[in-house]
Amino acid sequence: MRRIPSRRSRQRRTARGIGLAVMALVLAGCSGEQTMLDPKGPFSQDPDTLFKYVLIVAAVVFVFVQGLIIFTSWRFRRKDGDNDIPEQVHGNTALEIVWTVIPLAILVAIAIPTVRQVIALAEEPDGAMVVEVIGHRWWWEYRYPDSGVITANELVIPVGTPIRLEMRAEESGAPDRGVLHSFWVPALAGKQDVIPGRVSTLNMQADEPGRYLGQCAEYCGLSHANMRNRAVALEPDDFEAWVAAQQQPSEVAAAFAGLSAADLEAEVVPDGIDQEVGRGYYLFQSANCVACHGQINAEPVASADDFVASQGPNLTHLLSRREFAGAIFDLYEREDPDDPNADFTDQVDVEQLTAWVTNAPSQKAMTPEDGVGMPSFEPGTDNTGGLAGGLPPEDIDAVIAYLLTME
Amino acid sequence: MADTATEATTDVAVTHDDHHPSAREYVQIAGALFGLTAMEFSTYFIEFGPLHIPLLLVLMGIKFMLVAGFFMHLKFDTRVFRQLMITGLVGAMTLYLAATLALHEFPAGAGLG
Amino acid sequence: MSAAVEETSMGIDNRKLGMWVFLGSEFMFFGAFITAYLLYLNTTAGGPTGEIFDIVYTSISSFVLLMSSLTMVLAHNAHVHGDMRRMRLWILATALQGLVFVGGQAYEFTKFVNEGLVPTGSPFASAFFVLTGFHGIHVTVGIILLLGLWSYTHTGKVKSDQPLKTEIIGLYWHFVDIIWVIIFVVVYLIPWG
Amino acid sequence: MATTTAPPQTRSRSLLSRPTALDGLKGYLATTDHKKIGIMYFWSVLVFFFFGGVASWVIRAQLAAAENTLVNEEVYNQAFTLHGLTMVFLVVMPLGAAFFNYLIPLQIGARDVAFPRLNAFSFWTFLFGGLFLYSSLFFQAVPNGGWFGYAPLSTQIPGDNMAFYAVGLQIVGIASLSAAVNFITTILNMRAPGMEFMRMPVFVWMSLVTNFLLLFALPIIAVALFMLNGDVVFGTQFFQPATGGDPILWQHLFWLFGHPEVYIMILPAMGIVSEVMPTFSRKPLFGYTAMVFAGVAIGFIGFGVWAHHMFTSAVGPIGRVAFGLTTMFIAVPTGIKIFNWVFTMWGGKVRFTTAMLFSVGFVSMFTIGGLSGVTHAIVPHDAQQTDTYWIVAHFHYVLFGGALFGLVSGIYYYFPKVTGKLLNETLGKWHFWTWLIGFNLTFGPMHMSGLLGQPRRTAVLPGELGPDVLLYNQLSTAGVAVLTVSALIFLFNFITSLRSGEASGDDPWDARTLEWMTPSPTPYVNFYEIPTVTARDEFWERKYAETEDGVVRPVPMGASQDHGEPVPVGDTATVEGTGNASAVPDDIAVTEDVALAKVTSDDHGGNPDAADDDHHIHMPDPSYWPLIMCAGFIPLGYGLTFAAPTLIVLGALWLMIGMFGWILEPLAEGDDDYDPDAVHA
Repeated sequence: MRRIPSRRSRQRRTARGIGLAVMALVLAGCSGEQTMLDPKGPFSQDPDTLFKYVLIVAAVVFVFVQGLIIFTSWRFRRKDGDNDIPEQVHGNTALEIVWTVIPLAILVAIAIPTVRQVIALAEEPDGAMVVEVIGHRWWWEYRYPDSGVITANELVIPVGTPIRLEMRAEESGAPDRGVLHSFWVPALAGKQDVIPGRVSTLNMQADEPGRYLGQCAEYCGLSHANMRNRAVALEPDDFEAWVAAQQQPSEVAAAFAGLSAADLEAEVVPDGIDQEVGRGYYLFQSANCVACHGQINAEPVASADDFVASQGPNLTHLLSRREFAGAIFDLYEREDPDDPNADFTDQVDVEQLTAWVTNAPSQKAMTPEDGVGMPSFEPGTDNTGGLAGGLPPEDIDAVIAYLLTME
Repeated sequence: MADTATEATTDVAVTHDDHHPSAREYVQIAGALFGLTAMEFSTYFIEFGPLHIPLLLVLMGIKFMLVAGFFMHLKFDTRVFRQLMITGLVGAMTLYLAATLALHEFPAGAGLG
Repeated sequence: MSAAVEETSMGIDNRKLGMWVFLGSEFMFFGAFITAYLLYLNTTAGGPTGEIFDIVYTSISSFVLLMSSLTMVLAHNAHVHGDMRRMRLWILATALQGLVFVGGQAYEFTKFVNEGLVPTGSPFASAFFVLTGFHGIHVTVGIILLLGLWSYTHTGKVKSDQPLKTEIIGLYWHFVDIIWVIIFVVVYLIPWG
Repeated sequence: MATTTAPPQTRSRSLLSRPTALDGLKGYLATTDHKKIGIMYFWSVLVFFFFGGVASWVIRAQLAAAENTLVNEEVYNQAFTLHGLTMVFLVVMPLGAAFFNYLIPLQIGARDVAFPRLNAFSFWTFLFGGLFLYSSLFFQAVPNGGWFGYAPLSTQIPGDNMAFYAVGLQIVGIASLSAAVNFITTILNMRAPGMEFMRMPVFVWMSLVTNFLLLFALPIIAVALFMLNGDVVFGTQFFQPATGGDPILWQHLFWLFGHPEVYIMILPAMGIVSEVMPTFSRKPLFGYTAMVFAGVAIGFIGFGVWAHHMFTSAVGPIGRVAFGLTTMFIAVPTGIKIFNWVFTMWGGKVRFTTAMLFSVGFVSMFTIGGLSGVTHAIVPHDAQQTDTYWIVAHFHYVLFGGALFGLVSGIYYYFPKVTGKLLNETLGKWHFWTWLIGFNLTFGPMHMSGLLGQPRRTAVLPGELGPDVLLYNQLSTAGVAVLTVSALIFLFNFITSLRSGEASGDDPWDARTLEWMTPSPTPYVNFYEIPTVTARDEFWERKYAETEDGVVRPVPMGASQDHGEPVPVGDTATVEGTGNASAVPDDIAVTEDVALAKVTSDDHGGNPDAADDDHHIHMPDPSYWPLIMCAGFIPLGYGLTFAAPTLIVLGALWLMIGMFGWILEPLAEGDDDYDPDAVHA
């Protein structure tokens, strides 16, 4: 991860920003956390190389044409009192052929590598790991068919392995609903739209570990701006460990799974489980959280057969993620609260999580009344799409306590 | 709508031919159209194998040309009208065919990398 | 009329040229609907397919529309010869055939809806109704034009030496007919399934 | 603005009493005069431009800070949708139409367009369509699905927002289509004697290409909008994946129209620049033939690149290659044009009036837009660029730096033609430089914020994009402030010059083409006598001749025998300080009285039916019917938006009655004629 730029370099950049006319020349030195100019894998590297090569050609053409315009304007300006009529030139065939053929030659030179690359990139890379990507309004879901893991917002991938994303759009669990989105992590690959009713694919690969920023890039309605995503590239060993952890069930949910139907009816809390957490468990069922988020895994998962259809993000390993709600809120506090790109501490931002669970539409623009997004559970607000009357604060706290067990 | 009076003279050769077909010829064309429609209709009952669709399209094309050429006087009128019609027709067919092909090319395996 | 024609740059009446320009663009219009229909041939969402079409019935109404082109051109022919009585007769005959066609289409639509092919049912149904429906609207506009033309021959607004007016309306009418020639084959006759 | 003369005698024989006023409000409401219609287009554009500007302020104010909460997502989404719709459909396109209206008849030597009442119909339909779209404000249903209205989102947004979009654009589209039929017919069929195709001014050529693009592109969007209207309001299934509908069909139809639309916006500006540059360089346009064919080529190729808007949505590898190549090669004709403009100046005596500055600015800025455009054709990298601010920067360099600069150049250039007064040059230069700086400050940094990963259409600037991106956004916002000041300078200049501008004389720029042969402001009849054209730059050829030793000199007064009868001498308007008045030979400047006297004595009207008591120049009479008929679109529009059959029937009947009233009314009193084309408009 890159650090915040120093004060000095920031000033230098300010000065650069003013020299806009020569913008093309300053490309090389600009930074941003979501930049497309700093590729970190082969599928972003090749297009980038081609683009920068074209940019140089464009810069030459730019300087030539603008120079010609300025020179011509200056050289042939009419001086005061000069009322002569210049020679009435109507054209020059040789010149016109020149400025038809030269651009044509330049374009052919650009076209050849472009065509080659288009064809090369369309092929499925060897030994690719498949991940299913599902665009919802307004968050991303990822499913790993090889291991049965489901996660959200943060796409976790191993370094050095080509990833084949098979992408689609869903809404309310229906594969043919939903709207267009576009999955984009600029450091790793270009973007590709997800289209309801179709499966589109995208190749990506990270060559070094890191947390790469991305964002939905196809307008998808109200909260399009709040649909961000991250790609987390881990060393292969770390990735194996991550998968193994994700396959495990929630300990609390597993404990409740051992209860008899009668005990569940009586809302018994198993031994070793905090009473507040237990209350949260039952509220999670009764307040209908499960209707959207699906059941918390009580059994280990191993393959695509274990996928649970759900309308909202699967929460079994919520705390393994660093951000939530379309990656617009930090689940963990940052070392520097003022820097949105600072490293994370291991302190959960309970306040933010509570605010979200209490009244999500007040935190992020959503329309639960139309079945899109999470409803408000705050009493006295519009609870359409959720639980009539909402949940009192102490119940919310219990649900939070339960959520905080989902490591 | 009559134009405002200009003193324009003709700078494009007038090819307008006032000799339209006679009523008799129109009826003959209509007879041909009748026959063609009857043939089209018959394809509903007779199977022509792999030639079935091409045959229908050819019949359609002939009918099209008869109506456009004789009833709309394209055969006798100035070239501009023919050009307008052909531009519209060919343009529409090319563009929509290209769009259809593009639509069908995509379904799978087309990632950008 | 002729005086004005000879003054134009191309020696054509503005109105006739304008009509042709407009018809050129109409190909793009119907082309898009036909493309959508062909794209959605098989997306019937479990509803009725093209099997529902009654070819015999549609063939008859198609034939009526085709023959209306004959009466239209005969009306123009009569007008050219200054025979306003015949011209009126043929115009009425054309309008009548148009009405038969539109009436037939209305009946066909009703029948289809009763059999479960509704515009909101599937992309196939939407495309079918919108394509043929817009054609029907074009025919209806044509009928209004014809009836207008017919009534103006009585008021003196259309004179016996102005066959161009009949010709221009005729162009529109024949164009609508031509589109149906295509629709009849592409939508009804070709067994796409 | 334009003064008018000689109201025709009227004898009412229609349902309504025929309007006779040529001036005042009534004169405008009932006008069929292409010049007045052009002026009304212009004023409508100014009003819509203001609203489009307000929308852009909402966008820029929101993005001036990271994670800003100044406006909420809903308002922002409405703002960028409305901004796009307004600028494309209610500003740049109709501003082009304003110039088409005013200039095409003048430049080809005609007295009006082919169908004057259809022309009025086009304007009123456009205006009502724009007002209809904006009426969504009162229903709190401003379109919020983007100007591109991608299905299925546009069909799923709750409320009537996207119904207003579908119906509003449909109405505006009808206006443009009827105008296209009109202008094509006019250009093909109403040229003055001797005005062969290859003698037409380049603006007329570009107008012809533009209107053909409109003619063939608008039906496509009409179909798409009917389908969308059906899906949004009436429950049809065209774009509904749930029943097998294909959202990509919408994209193809939209961009089949949408890409030619780009050229529809830019070509009129290219035409204007091709008029301005030769005039102020005192040289003919360099490579006229190449310019014309490049324009036609752009028109053709412009229809073959649409899928480059969809590289990341659903285009397979073959499509990517094919559309990538066409996208690249459309740069060739564009490049030809740019070099031809520069070489028009080369070797000339370039006078930098404000109009010329804007034209040079056009060439310069458009070049930048063209270069960034080529990068989109690198398909693999387009997957990075698309839907980022890199694209926003690109198309603003094309449509603002290109189209708008060219059109503003036209405003400065033709203001004297329309009003007989000059726009203040000092203020004009202030306007130009602030405009240029503000423009580059606004859209230049967007290249950078785009490359640094800022996506389009996001209501919130994510904080995590970093301080550089924020800085570039703040620069953009500052740029809009500069542009606002610049626009105010222009408005002040425009209004004060309109009221008390310096008199321009008939030919303040020493221009080259026919329109400047008429007095300024243009009289009601345009040409007292229709000129016979013998050369490409007809007016210039009449003013100047080349001597045997190759020196070009003004033709002495009354010596232009080669070009028809010398016109009687009137009083020559001489303007101090504009430089060229002395070059205007006296025989060109004609006073109205002399000309009218001449016309009366010698009937050039050519229409045998023309009323004898008139002065034999036969002009279309004003009519209320276009206005009355167009009003029918309002109930029809709301009916289609709110699914109200009563309103739909009412609107359809209204249109039909309007049509019949129109038909019953003769084009001009004494001219018993009838107008079928209006029927299909």
